[in-house]
Amino acid sequence: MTGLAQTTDETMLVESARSFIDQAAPVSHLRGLRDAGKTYDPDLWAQMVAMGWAGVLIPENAGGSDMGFTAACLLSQEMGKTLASSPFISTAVIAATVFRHAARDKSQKALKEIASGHRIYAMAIDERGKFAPEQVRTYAKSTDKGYELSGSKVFVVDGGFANRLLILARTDEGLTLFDIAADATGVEISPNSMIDSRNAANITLDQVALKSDAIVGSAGKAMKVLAPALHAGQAAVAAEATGLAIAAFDMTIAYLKERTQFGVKIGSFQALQHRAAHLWCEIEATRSALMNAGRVLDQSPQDAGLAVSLAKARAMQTARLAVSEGVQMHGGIGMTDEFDMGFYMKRARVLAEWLGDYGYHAEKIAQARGL
Amino acid sequence: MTGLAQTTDETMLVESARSFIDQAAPVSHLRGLRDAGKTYDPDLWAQMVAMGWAGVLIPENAGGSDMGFTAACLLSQEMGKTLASSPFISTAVIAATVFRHAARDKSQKALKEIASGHRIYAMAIDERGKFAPEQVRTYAKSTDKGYELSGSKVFVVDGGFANRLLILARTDEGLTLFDIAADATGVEISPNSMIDSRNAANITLDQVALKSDAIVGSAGKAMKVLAPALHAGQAAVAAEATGLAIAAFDMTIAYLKERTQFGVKIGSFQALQHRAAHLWCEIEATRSALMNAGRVLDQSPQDAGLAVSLAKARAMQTARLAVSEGVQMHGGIGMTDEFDMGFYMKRARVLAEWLGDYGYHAEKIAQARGL
Amino acid sequence: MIGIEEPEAFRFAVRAWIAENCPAEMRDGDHSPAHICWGGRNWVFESQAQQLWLERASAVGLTVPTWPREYGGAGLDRTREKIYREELERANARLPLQSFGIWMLGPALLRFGTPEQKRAYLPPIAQGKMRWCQGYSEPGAGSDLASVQTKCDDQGDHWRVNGQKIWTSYADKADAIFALVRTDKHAPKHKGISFLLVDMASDGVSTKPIRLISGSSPFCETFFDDVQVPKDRVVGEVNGGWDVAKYLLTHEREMISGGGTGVSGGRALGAVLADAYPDGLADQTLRNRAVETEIDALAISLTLDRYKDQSSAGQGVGHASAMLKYLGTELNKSRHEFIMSAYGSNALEWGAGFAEPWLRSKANSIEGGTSEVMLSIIARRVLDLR
Amino acid sequence: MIGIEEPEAFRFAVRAWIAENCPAEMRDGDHSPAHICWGGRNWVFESQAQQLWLERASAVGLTVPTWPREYGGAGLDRTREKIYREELERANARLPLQSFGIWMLGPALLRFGTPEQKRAYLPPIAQGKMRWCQGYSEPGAGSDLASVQTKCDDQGDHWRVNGQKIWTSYADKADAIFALVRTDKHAPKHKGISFLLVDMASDGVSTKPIRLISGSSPFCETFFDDVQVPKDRVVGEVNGGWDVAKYLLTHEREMISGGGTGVSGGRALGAVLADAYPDGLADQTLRNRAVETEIDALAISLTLDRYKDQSSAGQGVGHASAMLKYLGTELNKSRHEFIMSAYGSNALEWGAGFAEPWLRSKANSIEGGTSEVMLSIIARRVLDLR
Repeated sequence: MTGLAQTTDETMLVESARSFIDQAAPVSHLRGLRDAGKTYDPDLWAQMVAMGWAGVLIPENAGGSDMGFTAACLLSQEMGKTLASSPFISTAVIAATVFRHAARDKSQKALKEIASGHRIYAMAIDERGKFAPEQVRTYAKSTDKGYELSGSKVFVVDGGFANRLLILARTDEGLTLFDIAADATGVEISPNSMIDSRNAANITLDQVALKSDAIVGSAGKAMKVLAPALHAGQAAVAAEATGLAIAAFDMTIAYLKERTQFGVKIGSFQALQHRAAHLWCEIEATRSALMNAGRVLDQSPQDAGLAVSLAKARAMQTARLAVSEGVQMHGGIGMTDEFDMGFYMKRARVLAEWLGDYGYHAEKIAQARGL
Repeated sequence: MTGLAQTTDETMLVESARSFIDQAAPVSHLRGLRDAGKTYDPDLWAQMVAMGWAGVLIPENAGGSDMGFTAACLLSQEMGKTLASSPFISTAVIAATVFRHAARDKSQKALKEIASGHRIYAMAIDERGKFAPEQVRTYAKSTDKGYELSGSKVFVVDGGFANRLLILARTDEGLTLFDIAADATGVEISPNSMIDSRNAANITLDQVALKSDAIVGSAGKAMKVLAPALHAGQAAVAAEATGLAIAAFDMTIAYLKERTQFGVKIGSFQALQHRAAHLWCEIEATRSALMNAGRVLDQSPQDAGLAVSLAKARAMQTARLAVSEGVQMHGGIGMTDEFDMGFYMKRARVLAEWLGDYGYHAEKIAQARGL
Repeated sequence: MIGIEEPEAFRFAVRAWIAENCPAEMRDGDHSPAHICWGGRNWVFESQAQQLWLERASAVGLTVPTWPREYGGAGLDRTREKIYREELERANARLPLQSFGIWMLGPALLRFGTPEQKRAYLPPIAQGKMRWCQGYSEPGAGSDLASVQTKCDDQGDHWRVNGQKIWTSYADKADAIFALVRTDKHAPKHKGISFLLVDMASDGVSTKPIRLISGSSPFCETFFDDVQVPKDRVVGEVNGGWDVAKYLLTHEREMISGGGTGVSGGRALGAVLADAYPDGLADQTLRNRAVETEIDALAISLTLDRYKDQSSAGQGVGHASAMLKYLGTELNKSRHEFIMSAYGSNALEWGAGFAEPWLRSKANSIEGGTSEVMLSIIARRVLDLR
Repeated sequence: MIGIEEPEAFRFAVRAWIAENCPAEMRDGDHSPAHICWGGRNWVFESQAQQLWLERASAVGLTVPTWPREYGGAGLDRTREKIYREELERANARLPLQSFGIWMLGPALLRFGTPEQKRAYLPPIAQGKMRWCQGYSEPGAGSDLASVQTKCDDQGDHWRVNGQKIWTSYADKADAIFALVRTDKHAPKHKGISFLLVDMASDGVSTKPIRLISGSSPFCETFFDDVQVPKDRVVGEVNGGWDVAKYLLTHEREMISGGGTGVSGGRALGAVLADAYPDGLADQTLRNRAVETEIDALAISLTLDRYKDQSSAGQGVGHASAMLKYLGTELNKSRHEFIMSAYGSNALEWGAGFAEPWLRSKANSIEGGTSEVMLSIIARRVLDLR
């Protein structure tokens, strides 16, 4: 069993990702999108696809590179450092894992088209302000020809530009996952620009007619394909937040070394030193939880629940601390839009809600630990 | 309505209490009791009785000084500063308030004997590790002659030396409060020395035969006399903890100014300065909550629930922070028994549990505030 | 008409006066910041009612109730002022006028101004005819306010000002600015500063709005390029501006901590939870955070009351303003963090009404003296640690 | 017998060896601190089994598995040492011997000692024949370890030591002490310190136990009154003792943070709640605190694992020991606070088994370098803030 230290291969992956992202998607890239009123850059995603990132979790026989969950998390972490926005998590992590767990004959095509960049998926679960898959009310009525789907979804990340949707709904058999085209009749998508300049859509489904083969996995058994995908997605979101925390922290430390006040560097103030050191410790502990989540997903995925919730809960706390210390220690300029710290704060808030907030994962941990 | 500032009369009361306690019950007094294996000094209580403190909440026609709840809290706060131990809270605050709310003909004698120091009461409610009066199981069976009481009680503060016990039990009518002699047949008292060198007894009640006039208030209506008394007691415990926090903080500040390390006063370290300043702010806010509890008890007692729980919750948090910062900032010597800080830490822990811990009162506040 | 009666008589008098004079629109309408009446040379009233209310209130001095009558106030003592505010609240009436002139410059002039300055500047503030902004901070100075770099050179018959201010709220809408400027560059940094009044219409003054992470903001950068200012525009001593600034910082702190602009106000958290979770399904983590925040909010609010009482009772309150500023602003940040969490993904869109105040709250612990500065003030001045 | 096989073969060999050599009593019995075998000249074995286990383990070097064979060790590399420890745990076997000699002095001698010193002192440690204690702290020095005042004067043919140490664990039971002493009082404070070995039986050495807030303790004050020490008892350079001390402080931190004495071990919080609330009635505040503490505990434990892995993989771990010490000890304090709260009034009596470890945990963030010192080390050495 590989330990928690980063392997040489992983370090190489991280370094190559870093140099690509620094060139193709620094923070200024997000700022440019925001200023242009956009939430998505197809060219950036095309380049990521070309680098094989869309296929990071897809078998080689379906055109993927099959690097595994730890690798996916490390990529997500690097993207988080400069807030690079792409459908990586919704498509390359969540959707790819869904289809890997579905029957091979039906999923091979989806996997190939994800790896090749032809399909972009968004996952539609939430129906209110909080993540609660088991409370989904969107209903798929049985019909002669298959199903008729009605309901509404919110916070469908990347839903504004995805060409495919994974919809969690309730059939008479129980929770069921449907794979549908975004332009299917009866689907209405209202894309929203979120505070972090990412896209999330509200979707209404009005008697959307579906054949039975739109079901991924089997009717009433959504969790069989979805649970591993949610774990993978949660780990990837935790990774993005961890990357974000690391970068916000690094910016803050650089500022403490550069900024002079009362005639000295503010980094010489002991109160700030201790807070910075505390934050560093928190980040280190969170990195451990994240690395562990990747390893468990790769090596013992059936046990991943606790490891993933731990990583997500820690990452949310740590990112929140990193951005609030970041803004506070930067003082007034940290509040200006001209400076990047605000982007980090906003992204941290969005990630905090995506796929379960701190309370959701704390509850999962409590259950797993018998509390 | 009197505001939250201390009145001139109150300041005089505080100052006279302070000078009495500094002479009669400094921390060294508690240490002396502890070293002698004792938890109670009858002479100290006799002096307090002589000063009128036993009658602080008792009408003048029953021999009391009737100074009110704010005054009682201020006295308790002063006692807390040097950890003076006495049956003040269990007898002069809780029992006196119970009897003030009971029918006058039956309670006048009890009030007189409390004010004169002849009766020392302990309140027996808890039956497990947490305060939960509504879950009491001690049962008083109806008999021809009255009642027969059986059950067991824990954490009966001052129960080791009280000559009277107020026992909360369940009758067929509901929760009922009994006033019995500590030496009644069937009552077995096991006094314990707690970590803070205060006394708390475990009590077993084995078919204790009681006449109906042992009931305080009426059968099934314990809360009518008990609720105001518990509010008063909770405020007094909060006051003791606040006094404790203030004194622990003052000791710590004095140490920061005196102690040299790395060639400078440790009070010059900015990280310690900021923590000390934060603690001071917390103490100030807690003092406000406490003063408010006293005022509401005096002026609008029917609304006291929220005010009292707020004071208790805040005081527990603040005292805990004050003693942990106190030990940490004192370094190694804070850990030695020779130094007083450990006494403060232990007392804070006992007060944290007495009459409801932080969680209990937080829940009360949540209910009062519609959360 | 007002202020000499016994308190209870005063209460009835002022209640009647409000009932008679405050237009219905100024009571029932929207009280949000967008509807504040700021006044000034170029002020455009949002309604006739707004104008009428300002005129009627200023006619009897109730725009600045505690100022002396000779300068446009009503000369109320603290007890009667409190009653007036309670009655305004009771009637759900808006304040007739709010401004930095009322909050900041007025108190400074009352304490440090010459009789001529008081006569010249106080009445236009009281009547809402002149709108002021504050010019303290400079780029690169942050908490170190005394490191003022804006130059103010004595040209014999006038001052010449060159430099730049930042965080000047509403500088683009103000008629004049009160600013800290350096009049002696050789003196120790606290000793060479003056408190100067500059008309924004002067040649060489220009402003540029600052965009914040929460969106557009009232803050501006303000530039001075060879601006000529008459010699009599210094408040307090020349090179004694730091004393004036220190005095005003205390005022500002009280304001930000909740005494003035209502930063600590806002919705009860119970209402937030009820609104976000009509079916009562908030999780325990969220509920615990709500309770913790509520406990702090109640204690801090009581502390504000206690210090007001102490102050009314003539008891010294020391550096309480630093404490209230620290506790109040940190609490406000926690409240907004909680509200964002409570509404979850419903709060993540611009315009949903959550993100902007949440992000704006992050500035509370920076503006008007950072939390770190407050803690240092307490450590040094209250606890005597050094 | 041991250590040259391939790891998997080694695992089976050591498993078999433990099965054959570790007496049943040393496996099934009580593993609490009261049953630790400390060794030393005056050691009284609690049982024949304890003695047998020590003798058998030391005969093959397994009391100090990573030390070279020539000094009484087994010469194991880290991989095999880890396997050995895993197999001990698997067999539920106690460590045959624990001591400050093993944890602290041994590593110092291996790194800084002369060949003569190694030969003289290491084997008796390995065999449990000599028990050492540590003399660093002095009254009034606290975190400022380098402010050593204990005088050590060169008398030509011997050193003469005068002064006082505090927090010397088990000094009253130890055979000898390794201490920091001042050999040059004119040098800068870090430059005049030596690392000295002193026999506790020497004339002029005396000890006095320290009572802690948690009750009696292993700590002592140790006094040196004109104690004569042979010249060859300095480890490392004369006046170079600070280097030795710094090296050892890292070891100590790792130990306190949970690497060694198991401070971070202890009962799972789920078991605590189940025990304290058999009917599941713990309130939400308590449950939330348990979860928060558990989340931190898991993350910190994984961090320990990650750093061990990184170290095994030859990756630098920098000043991780300061981080682990800080996080581990603060966590341990939180855990004990939680446990006290969970048991409520049941935990408030002496002897109930809760208060003593709770109070003792308060020292974790003080001993071996305070949390504040750890944070300063991280700020300076890792983050390069100054």
